[in-house]
Amino acid sequence: MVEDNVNVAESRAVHKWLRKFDLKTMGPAIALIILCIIGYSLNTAFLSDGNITNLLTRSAFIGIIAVGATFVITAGGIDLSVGSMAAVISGLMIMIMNNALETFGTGITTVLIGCGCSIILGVGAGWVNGFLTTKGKIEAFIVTLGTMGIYRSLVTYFADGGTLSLDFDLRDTYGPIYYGSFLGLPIPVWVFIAVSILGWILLNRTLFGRYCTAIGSNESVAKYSAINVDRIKTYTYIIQGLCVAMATIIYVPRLGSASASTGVLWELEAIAAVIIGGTVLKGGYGRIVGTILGALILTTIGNILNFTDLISNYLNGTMQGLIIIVAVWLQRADWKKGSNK
Amino acid sequence: MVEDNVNVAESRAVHKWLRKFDLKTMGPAIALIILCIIGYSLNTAFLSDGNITNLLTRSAFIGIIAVGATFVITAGGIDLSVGSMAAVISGLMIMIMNNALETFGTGITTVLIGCGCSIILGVGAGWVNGFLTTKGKIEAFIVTLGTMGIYRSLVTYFADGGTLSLDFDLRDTYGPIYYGSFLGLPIPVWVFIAVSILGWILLNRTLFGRYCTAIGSNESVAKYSAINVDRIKTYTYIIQGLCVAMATIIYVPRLGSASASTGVLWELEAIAAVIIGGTVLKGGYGRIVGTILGALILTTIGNILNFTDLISNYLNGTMQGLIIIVAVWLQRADWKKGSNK
Amino acid sequence: AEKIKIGVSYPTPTHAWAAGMNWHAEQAEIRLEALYPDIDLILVNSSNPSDQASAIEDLVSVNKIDALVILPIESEPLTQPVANVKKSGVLITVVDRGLSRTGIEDIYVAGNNPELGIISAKYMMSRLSSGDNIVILRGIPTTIDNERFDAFMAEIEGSGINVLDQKHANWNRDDGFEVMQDFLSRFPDIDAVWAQDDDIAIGVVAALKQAGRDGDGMFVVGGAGMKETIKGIIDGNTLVPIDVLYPPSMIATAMDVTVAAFKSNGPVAGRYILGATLITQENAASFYFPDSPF
Amino acid sequence: MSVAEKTDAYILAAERVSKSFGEVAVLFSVSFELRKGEVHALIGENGAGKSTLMKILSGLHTATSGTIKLDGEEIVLPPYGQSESLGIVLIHQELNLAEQMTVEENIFLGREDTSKGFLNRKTMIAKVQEYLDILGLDISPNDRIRDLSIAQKQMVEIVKAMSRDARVLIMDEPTAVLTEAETELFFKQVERLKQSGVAIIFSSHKLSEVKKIADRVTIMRDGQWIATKKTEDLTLDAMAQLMVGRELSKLYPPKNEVDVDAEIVLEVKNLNADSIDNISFKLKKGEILGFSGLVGSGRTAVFEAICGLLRIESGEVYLNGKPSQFTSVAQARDAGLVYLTKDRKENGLLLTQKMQPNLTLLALPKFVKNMTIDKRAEKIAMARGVRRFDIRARDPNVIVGDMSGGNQQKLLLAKIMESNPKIVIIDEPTRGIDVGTKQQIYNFIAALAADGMSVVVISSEMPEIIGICHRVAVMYRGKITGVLNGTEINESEIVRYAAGLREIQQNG
Ligand SMILES: Nc1ncnc2c1ncn2[C@@H]1O[C@H](COP(=O)(O)OP(=O)(O)OP(=O)(O)O)[C@@H](O)[C@H]1O
Ligand SMILES: Nc1ncnc2c1ncn2[C@@H]1O[C@H](COP(=O)(O)OP(=O)(O)OP(=O)(O)O)[C@@H](O)[C@H]1O
Ligand SMILES: [Mg+2]
Ligand SMILES: [Mg+2]
Repeated sequence: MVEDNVNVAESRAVHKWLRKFDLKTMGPAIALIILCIIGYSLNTAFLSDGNITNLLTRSAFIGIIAVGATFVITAGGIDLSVGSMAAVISGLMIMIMNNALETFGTGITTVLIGCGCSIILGVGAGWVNGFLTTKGKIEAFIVTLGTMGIYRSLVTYFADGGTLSLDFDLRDTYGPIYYGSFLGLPIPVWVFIAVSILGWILLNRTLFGRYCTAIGSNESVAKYSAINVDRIKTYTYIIQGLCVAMATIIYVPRLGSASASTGVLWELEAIAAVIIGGTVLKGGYGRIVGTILGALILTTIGNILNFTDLISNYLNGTMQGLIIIVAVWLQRADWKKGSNK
Repeated sequence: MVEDNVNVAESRAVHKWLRKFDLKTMGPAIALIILCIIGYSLNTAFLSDGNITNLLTRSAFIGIIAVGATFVITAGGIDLSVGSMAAVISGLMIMIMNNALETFGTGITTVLIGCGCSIILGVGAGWVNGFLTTKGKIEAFIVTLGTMGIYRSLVTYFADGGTLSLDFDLRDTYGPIYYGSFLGLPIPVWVFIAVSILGWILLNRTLFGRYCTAIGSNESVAKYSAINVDRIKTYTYIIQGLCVAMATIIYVPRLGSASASTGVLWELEAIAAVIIGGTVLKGGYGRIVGTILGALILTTIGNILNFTDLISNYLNGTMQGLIIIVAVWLQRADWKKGSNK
Repeated sequence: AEKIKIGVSYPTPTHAWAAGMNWHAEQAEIRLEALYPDIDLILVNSSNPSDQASAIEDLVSVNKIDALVILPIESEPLTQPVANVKKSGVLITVVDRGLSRTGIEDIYVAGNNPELGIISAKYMMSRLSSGDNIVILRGIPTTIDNERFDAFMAEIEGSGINVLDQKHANWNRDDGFEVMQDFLSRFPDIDAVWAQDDDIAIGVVAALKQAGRDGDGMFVVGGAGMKETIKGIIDGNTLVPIDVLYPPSMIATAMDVTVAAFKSNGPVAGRYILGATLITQENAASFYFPDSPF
Repeated sequence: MSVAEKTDAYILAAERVSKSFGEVAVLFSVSFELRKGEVHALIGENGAGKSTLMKILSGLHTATSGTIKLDGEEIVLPPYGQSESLGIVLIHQELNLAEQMTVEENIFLGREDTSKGFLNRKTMIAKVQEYLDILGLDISPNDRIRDLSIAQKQMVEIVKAMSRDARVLIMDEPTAVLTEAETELFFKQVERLKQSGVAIIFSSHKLSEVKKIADRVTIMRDGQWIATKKTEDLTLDAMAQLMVGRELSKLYPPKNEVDVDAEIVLEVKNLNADSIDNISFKLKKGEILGFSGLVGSGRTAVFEAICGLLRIESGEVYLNGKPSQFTSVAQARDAGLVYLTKDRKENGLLLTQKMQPNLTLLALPKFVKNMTIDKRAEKIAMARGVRRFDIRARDPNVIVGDMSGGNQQKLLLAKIMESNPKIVIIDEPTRGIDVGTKQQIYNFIAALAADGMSVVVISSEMPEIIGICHRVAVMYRGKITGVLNGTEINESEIVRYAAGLREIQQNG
């Protein structure tokens, strides 16, 4: 009798632990681990220091943008313009720095001016998306589809169809932002970490994050609960713009150029990262940690495909597509049976 | 006193008429008319027979696909894979016809085999999307983002990175499907008209259409009304696949080839057409007539931009983006003031 | 009198080479229209084959052109539309990518993709010996890329040079950077890189420098003739010591020839193939256009 | 066989049915029997398991153990409303309509009238019109559901259920949002259906209705069956006592008179907005002011306008003598004025979230410490809310959409009160709340007023208005037709004003 009770208690504890260790939230982490195992078994160099560093650094761009996208999507919106926005901000930033160069020289001032402008542009572009969605009452999908086309064509226009290149003299000053390291980790990774932590706090621990979730769950309840829905939604787009600006700031020093092909499809990658991470596309539930894992998963897939010649180059897209679908399926499918609502 | 009453009645009638003649539903038509006026004022050749025919024929592809997309979106889904699907179906269709050629000659049989296969492939691809969304419980956005990548890379693979091209001997048999006319209208336009009418009837006059609306409006209500939600949703993707197959059938004779760049961004164009037409992206309300107007609007924008060199070519995207946003804003903005609910 | 209208259709520039072409086309338009007041050149660019087909339809139905200069985005899909234009009595000049049926164009002006591969391979063989390792970064999967790649592979066949792997870098700097980073992680010993294109080469060089593997006689071969690359060659850059020309100015050449078809008395129809010249420090200066965006 | 012969036969029965959601058990071995042609009421406290039992009886839930018998034979009911084909129809407690669709489309959803695959829209519209006429509903079959008031929506649900050829009609609190007049019309239909042999299960917290219409009553408590009795054997008090498990004192607390010189905290002058016309009234400190009227008379609109949810066209609002035109709910909240919505599903609660974020949502700025949300304070508030409003959720991590209707309402009350308002406007305060808790809520409202807060109660339940309000304003078609005081507050007076039969000119 006593033993029985103990058993029951034990099994409950296990059960509880299993529930906590839920596939739905652990899904992305598990998917990433599986990918790493595959990568390592294909080529042990996969887990080499250099490759891990490359992988993290590359994830930084999409990751930072995806952190912003988590807010937009949690609040029930969507932003398709981020890739083009990154391109146009990169382009303008390069033009501005090349100009500033004449007055301010190749020093840090010029770089700071560039970064400042990038942030202003990001905030501005985000505000435009937010304003049109909230005050113009146009679906976010259409607004950002429109601005996506606009930004993309603007960068082509500024670059005259070609490439805008950062003056070579500036690259030495600005380069370390991408190529430099601190405590063994590249600067972009630090930026990614910082943005992630800030994003996590903002989403999970502040008024703003709570309001995003509320708006994404039910806009009208949010309104009746004294939330300024339009303002919060606009802020999510501004945060998205800020994140794009941050990503741009670490992107530009990499190759010092921007063209019409910069950031193509980043929007879909960012959204995919967010959703792979477990955030619900319809809004109301967001997970920053998941988003970060999602971004890592996407980069890792590309990296692994570069590490093997087992698969025809042409089929890269097929593998990527399959892995994305499977990764999300792992989380969404009904694992526990029985809840027959 | 009597006069007063008459006035009241009259003003009511006017009011009712005004309500019927609502900007929200007339929006797309008005936008199209404005565009036509702009086009004509830029160049009178815009309204020439030849140009109108070109315009209609071109709208047919996107239009037919968008009719399918109207169902998917009305039922609360989304399909990002249509462009890639069109590419892979074109490619396979060409391969199949080139093979059939050896056995069946250059006659109509080969073409029919090709068209048949196209339809089977379309239905199959649609079913895959539907199955993964409903049974796999994965967001439509992710499923179709995945299949988008998969189909796109498959066509690259089949074409070995190059272009698949239809045997030239077949083009004479198959060509008239695109280049031929009937009663003065090109065949693609007839197909477009037929698909539109069928689509309209299906959406507005049949059980199926009503179920799509119900599911998009509230899935759980639909479920509790004994509607087989999964099946209906799967059907919408199959219809989408069918529409893509139809579009492909008239697309292939136009250019006689398929490559990795076939149908790029068609998905966004189709979705834009649907939403410009007044269908609600979140589902529950669909308008086939609007979709058709939406497709015409998009094609007309491109056509007008080809007509003038007032605007730098690079800024085409800017104009398109602006016009799309304005067209939707015209419909969505609150024209009647007051309800700030 | 009615002007002679010549439509010029080419891809929307999304990368530097195309932008260079666009620049040369615009320069030629200004030059030719100033030279012949009765010539009207209409430049249109399109972003995909289907748009390009629409655009040339519009040139015929709306602008009523007398001649068409076209750089097809892809050969196959544009063959039929161009043939239709031809049927309406328009003079056709095809640039760069040939149509997939012969006899449609009156004039053909082109670079030479297989030759680009061959010249690159020959240079590789002149610098490397049997047992040396190279990696290849290819362009966007297209016929052009296939032609260059296949010719390159055929040429080095039997030379003993190992091709460690080849991946698509889509004529894009970012992809070039990332693919090269991964090649460097995978292969400890790489002697040379065929990047096929100057944009990719920029990414490759950045990756090499980042990994500190840009010494030891390692070299990168790009292609097309970007002005920065040529400047580097003039300055004696050892990492990218040469370039293989694929001149973006060919569109201007085609426009010149087409105008000449209306203006000169002699026959101008025919084929003009512009070779894939090897640009070295000696001849680099003559391929350097500092004003061009490319 | 005639109806009379078989009246004793059970058409639908549940035998020792239990149900748990995950680890949470909510029904314990409940048995229930329904006879042909009877109206069987199901009563019990909030969370007693009424809705759950009804869902099991209609196949929407499957029981964890126990059996269901239809016509005496054991059966596994098909899921998702497919048991309609067996003649079992359910009206949910939560409205279950597709908002963007029309009345006609909703009523026929899932069993459209078609010929050769095409919809017979004209026939369906005509049929719907017929039903609407029978129920005296002033809406068109082509109206979209989202444009209807919540009561109208409920009537649509009822039409929907009645239009199906049901043998068993199960209705979960169908009258919760209806006024007495509407309930009257509805009961006529119930009577008619009963005569034609339909068996009806219905639940309600309005015990007088139960008494009036039911043949038998089953009482549940905490997921357990307590008793099944003939209605004539039960008094209202007996019902309440069986439900709550203890004797209930008087439902309404004694009214403390408001101080005659009490300051005026809210004054509205000539307010005009969409669907309201020249509204003026005053609210004193410590006063409970009732707003009565028919559905759609504009009561809600008045207060949505005052709270910044509806644009004011003209007129003035004074809060403590200061002109206050709020353009956002936040401004109103900060000024101590809050509004509790009657539509908890659409405007009140985030159904996909847990209780705690819902509770603190309105007052969230109060919980911010060091720029972040103080989770401990939130937890304390949650415990306080649960205690104060007796919110009973067996699983504290339940998502709000899975809570029982009454407990959702309590949570909503707790949410509003978290912001420590000085003036509370409560729209339909006891919608779907059991008698025991009702009493608590009335006491609570009285206590608020006694503490110097002012309360506006908008209610369609006449006894409630009469029982707790110091003064009652009655509205008719967007206007206040009268304000009643003291002994004037009685049913016949209110009805007269509410029907627009009488109107007194107000003087400020
Ligand atoms: N899907 C579910 N998941 C978890 N718990 C649930 C679910 N549905 C109901 N419950 C719980 O079951 C209990 C009984 O709820 P039920 O809705 O049957 O009560 P009720 O008697 O209808 O109450 P009310 O009068 O308030 O409507 C409640 O504690 C509720 O939280
Ligand atoms: N969103 C809306 N769209 C159209 N009409 C509306 C809307 N909201 C309210 N109305 C109409 O405005 C009038 C006043 O409605 P209101 O909800 O204020 O009335 P009420 O007296 O509170 O009724 P209830 O008993 O339903 O709470 C009604 O005729 C109603 O139909
Ligand atoms: Mg209930
Ligand atoms: Mg109301």
